[in-house]
Amino acid sequence: MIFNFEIIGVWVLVLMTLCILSYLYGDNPFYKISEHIFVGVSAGYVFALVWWDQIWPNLFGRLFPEYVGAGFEFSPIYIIPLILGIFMLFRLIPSLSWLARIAIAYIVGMAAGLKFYVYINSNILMQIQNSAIDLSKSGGEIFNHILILLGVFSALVYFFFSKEHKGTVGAISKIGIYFLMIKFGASFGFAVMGRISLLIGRFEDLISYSSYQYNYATPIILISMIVILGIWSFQSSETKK
Amino acid sequence: MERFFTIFGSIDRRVIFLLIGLSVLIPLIKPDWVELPIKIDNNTQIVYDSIADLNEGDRVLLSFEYGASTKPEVHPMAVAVLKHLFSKGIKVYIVSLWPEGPIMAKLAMDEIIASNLFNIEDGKDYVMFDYKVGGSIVIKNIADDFRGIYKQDYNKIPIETLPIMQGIYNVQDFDFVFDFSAGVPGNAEWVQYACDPKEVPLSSGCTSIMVTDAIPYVESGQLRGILAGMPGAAEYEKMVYEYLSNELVNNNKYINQNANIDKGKAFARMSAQSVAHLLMVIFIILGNLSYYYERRKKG
Amino acid sequence: MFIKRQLAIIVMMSMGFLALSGYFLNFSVLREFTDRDAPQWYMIIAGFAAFLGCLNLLQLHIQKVVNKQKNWQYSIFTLLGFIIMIVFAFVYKNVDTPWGPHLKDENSSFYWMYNFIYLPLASTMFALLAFFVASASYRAFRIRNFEATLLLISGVLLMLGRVPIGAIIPWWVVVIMYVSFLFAMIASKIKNRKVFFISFICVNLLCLFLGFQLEWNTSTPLFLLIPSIQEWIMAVPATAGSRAIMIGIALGIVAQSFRIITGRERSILGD
Amino acid sequence: MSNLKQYIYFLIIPLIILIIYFLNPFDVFVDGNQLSFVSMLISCFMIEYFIQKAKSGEEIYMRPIPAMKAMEEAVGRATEMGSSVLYVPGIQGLDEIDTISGIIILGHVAGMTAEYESDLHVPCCVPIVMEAARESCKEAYLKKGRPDLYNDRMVHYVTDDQFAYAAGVNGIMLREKPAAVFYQGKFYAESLILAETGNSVGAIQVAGTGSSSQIPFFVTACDYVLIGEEFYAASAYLSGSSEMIGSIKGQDYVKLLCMFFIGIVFLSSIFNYFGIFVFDIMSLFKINIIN
Repeated sequence: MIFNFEIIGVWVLVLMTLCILSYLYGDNPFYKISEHIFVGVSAGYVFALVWWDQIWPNLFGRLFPEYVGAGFEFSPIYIIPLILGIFMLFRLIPSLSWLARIAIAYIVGMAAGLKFYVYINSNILMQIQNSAIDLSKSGGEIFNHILILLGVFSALVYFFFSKEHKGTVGAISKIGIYFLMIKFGASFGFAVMGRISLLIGRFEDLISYSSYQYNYATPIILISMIVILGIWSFQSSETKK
Repeated sequence: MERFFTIFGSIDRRVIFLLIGLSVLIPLIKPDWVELPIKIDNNTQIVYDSIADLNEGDRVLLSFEYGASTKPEVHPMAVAVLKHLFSKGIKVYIVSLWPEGPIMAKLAMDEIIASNLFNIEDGKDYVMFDYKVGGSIVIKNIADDFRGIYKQDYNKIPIETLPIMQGIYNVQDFDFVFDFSAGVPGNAEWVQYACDPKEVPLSSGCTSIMVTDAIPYVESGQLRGILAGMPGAAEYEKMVYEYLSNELVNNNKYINQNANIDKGKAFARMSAQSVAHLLMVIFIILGNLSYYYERRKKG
Repeated sequence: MFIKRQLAIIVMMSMGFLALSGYFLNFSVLREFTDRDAPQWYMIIAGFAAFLGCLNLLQLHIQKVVNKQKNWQYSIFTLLGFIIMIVFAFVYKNVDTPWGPHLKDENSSFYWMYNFIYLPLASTMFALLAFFVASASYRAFRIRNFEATLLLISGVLLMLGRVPIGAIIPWWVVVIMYVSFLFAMIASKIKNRKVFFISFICVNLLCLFLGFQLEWNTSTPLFLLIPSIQEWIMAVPATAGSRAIMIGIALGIVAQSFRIITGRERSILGD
Repeated sequence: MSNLKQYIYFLIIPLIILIIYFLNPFDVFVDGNQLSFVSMLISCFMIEYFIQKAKSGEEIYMRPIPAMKAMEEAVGRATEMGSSVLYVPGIQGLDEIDTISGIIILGHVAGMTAEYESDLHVPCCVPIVMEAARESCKEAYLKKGRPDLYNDRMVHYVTDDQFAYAAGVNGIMLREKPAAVFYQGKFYAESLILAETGNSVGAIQVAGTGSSSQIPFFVTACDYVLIGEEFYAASAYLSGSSEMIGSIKGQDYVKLLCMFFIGIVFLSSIFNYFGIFVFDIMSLFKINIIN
């Protein structure tokens, strides 16, 4: 029998993993506990990261460079986000809560400005540029290229809002939907692949923790959980009756 | 027959869950029950060839953008690519744009060092940098001014004193960029902000779900091939394994002669993956048959 | 009240304009702002909002416990988890590393919580998707109409083509698949069932015979190999679809941003 | 608007801007960004032109999108069944246009729930989104004359982490059994967990997202989906104001222009190959984000 913090950790890890997996059986106390722990722990985790990785170095590191020592120089302009941030906190005082709106306005406006440019460039102009064809390639590749162009055209026609999808427009947009559907099917297939891979990763962990080295964590927890779940579902069906 | 399918149509989804679980678990416990040959995908081949074309002493920037939750898919790629690079005597520079990136990079490097395949030295053959906040902004900065953003390496050594950092000022000083990505920021950002405008060859290994979004870049040549999810990793592992075994015989000076080469993690997982996919397809077919009978019954 | 309503809209419009012009105007201060500071400021403001989030979380769950609402017992776990994380992040760190970097120190209590509680929960939740994806595809991949059929075919071919199992599917299975697909398309045109089935079998036999004549078992043409079909689907129709969606999304974002910058879309500010 | 005024606004002004831009007095403008500037200018003025046209009273046809009609239906059904409406605004921050669009649509949905007097429940993943969502809901209830029905508890924070959020929202769905669920915003892998659970509790689900890799899951598990561009246009559609609808028409014309340019690039690359003319249009479309 080995006993140290790592072993406790492994037991907790296996317990948490199996608790979440128990959801597959249905909503049950194990899942509820792990779900609630997850929400609490992750909120604390994210808050700690936000403070120590963002606000502390990036804001206070620039306003009080000597005290924080995050490698930034003093930049007084960072008073503005500090003020906007404090505005945000005024949410707690109802009479001043309208100030938070200014902080939100800053963010929304900024996002609009930045994304406008980025998307015009990366999604529109880059894709237009890519439609050029290289005729020195083989016949099959040229055919594929033309097919891609036709697909892009017809799928874009599908997105027209101010035209009724009837007649020629309707027919073309129908073809467009077919291309979109093939794309969605492909995404779906890839997603299946990815999810299975992650499950494999999880199961490998569980398998490796079922050895003597970890005091047989997986089998012991698994069996006791199945037993408790069985009793629980038996009891709850009794009470339902 | 008909009754069977109608019963199947109303099957409890927990039965499906159980079968999927078993289809993954059994091949993992008993890997030799199902063994399947691996065929190399075209895009994997392009990645392999692009790296194989690099010369000794070239510099390659690796970017780690995945975390523990997507580790099963992407991590084996990282290990295989690192092995491939080191066996060719290429200098490796590692940056991370995800908070968990450095942990993953460290794990991958530890695995390489533990395998005792190569005589590599931190700061001379490879260098690692810590995580930087900012996503695409960091990529932009790497493209313009590498030293503006990275002042010291992972071990807090100033980069001016590192021999490997000589002559590295922006992304154009690298001969190749390889990105391991599992989301945003990821390969799309590398294409948009650094490698396409600066014309540096870029390749990527990513999670399966990202592939369809990345494929337009592959088709337009902005990405040199792509390693797609765990199968991509397994294919690459296989190619690197064959290459290393071959080089070992040819007395490659970068490979330790007494080391033994392992096949890699993803390779072993492929049978579980295959069985699960097959089961899924069977479900789909059965589901459709029961749907057909159901509809016929309703008229 | 002017200041309460209009000021926010003015801030929104001018920020949008400022951020956009940073890409075009040759003022280094402005460029620096759009490139580096503006997103950084967002993070900072969002960071302050995080306080509000945490307060909200505490309030919600404490209320639940105090009022003994349904399932209140579980809220205790949320509160415990949250408080323990906060204590390990700001009060007790168990290592000599300075505050801040201690979050990533492998020996700190915070890291222990991260590694043994947070990580397994997150990755198992992620892995649960494998089961959901199975039940979703079982239910969703049904041949309701032609579009659904395309979704199904491209999904199934991808699932098979990307793993080793796809490579061992022989050419004649693929031939039968092609013929079945063709007949499924024209099924509504042929009324007589007998004719339909006989012609279906005949065409199949004919194709198989042709295959043996052309010695497809020794050199299978690419269009009869599942992995190659999968590669083609990815490279051509799926690429076309992705590209169209990409352009569409960009146009949507451009128009939305335009409406925001010109101050037409202001309902987000409660106006 | 008179014809003359139109010409001045939509031809002369952009021309003047272009001339100033290309003359580049005192080096005011960044070099190497011309293409982006021109395309930005064209799209802005094009959208603006149709907005003005719509404002001056021109009828504009808008293709009906089933998912938008379904929103009202879903809220109505939730009221009938006496259960709540759940609105999930995605998992990204407010710096994504997707989230902003999601919050705007939330405003419209909140208007519906105010009218039908059904319960609205908005769990948020990012605190700042929670604040924006509160603002938007409060205003919607005020506008419908039902501020009494609104309270801050409707909109609450769950947690920032992607999967913890998914678990939390899952729990809400399992235990509250909402009759209508909306997913509008930016989603990643959690989309399927949410949509499958919503499906299993039998809710009407209306989804909308710009994350192209998640659309297939919504398509398969939800009743109605706003795909890609439709999602961004939805907020304008729902507002019903002529200005907004005009902007969608403008967007359509920008799309047409895109298609036109795709054709031009394609043709010119063919001409280039045969040496019919040597002008390399590709060099024009070579963009430079960093410059």
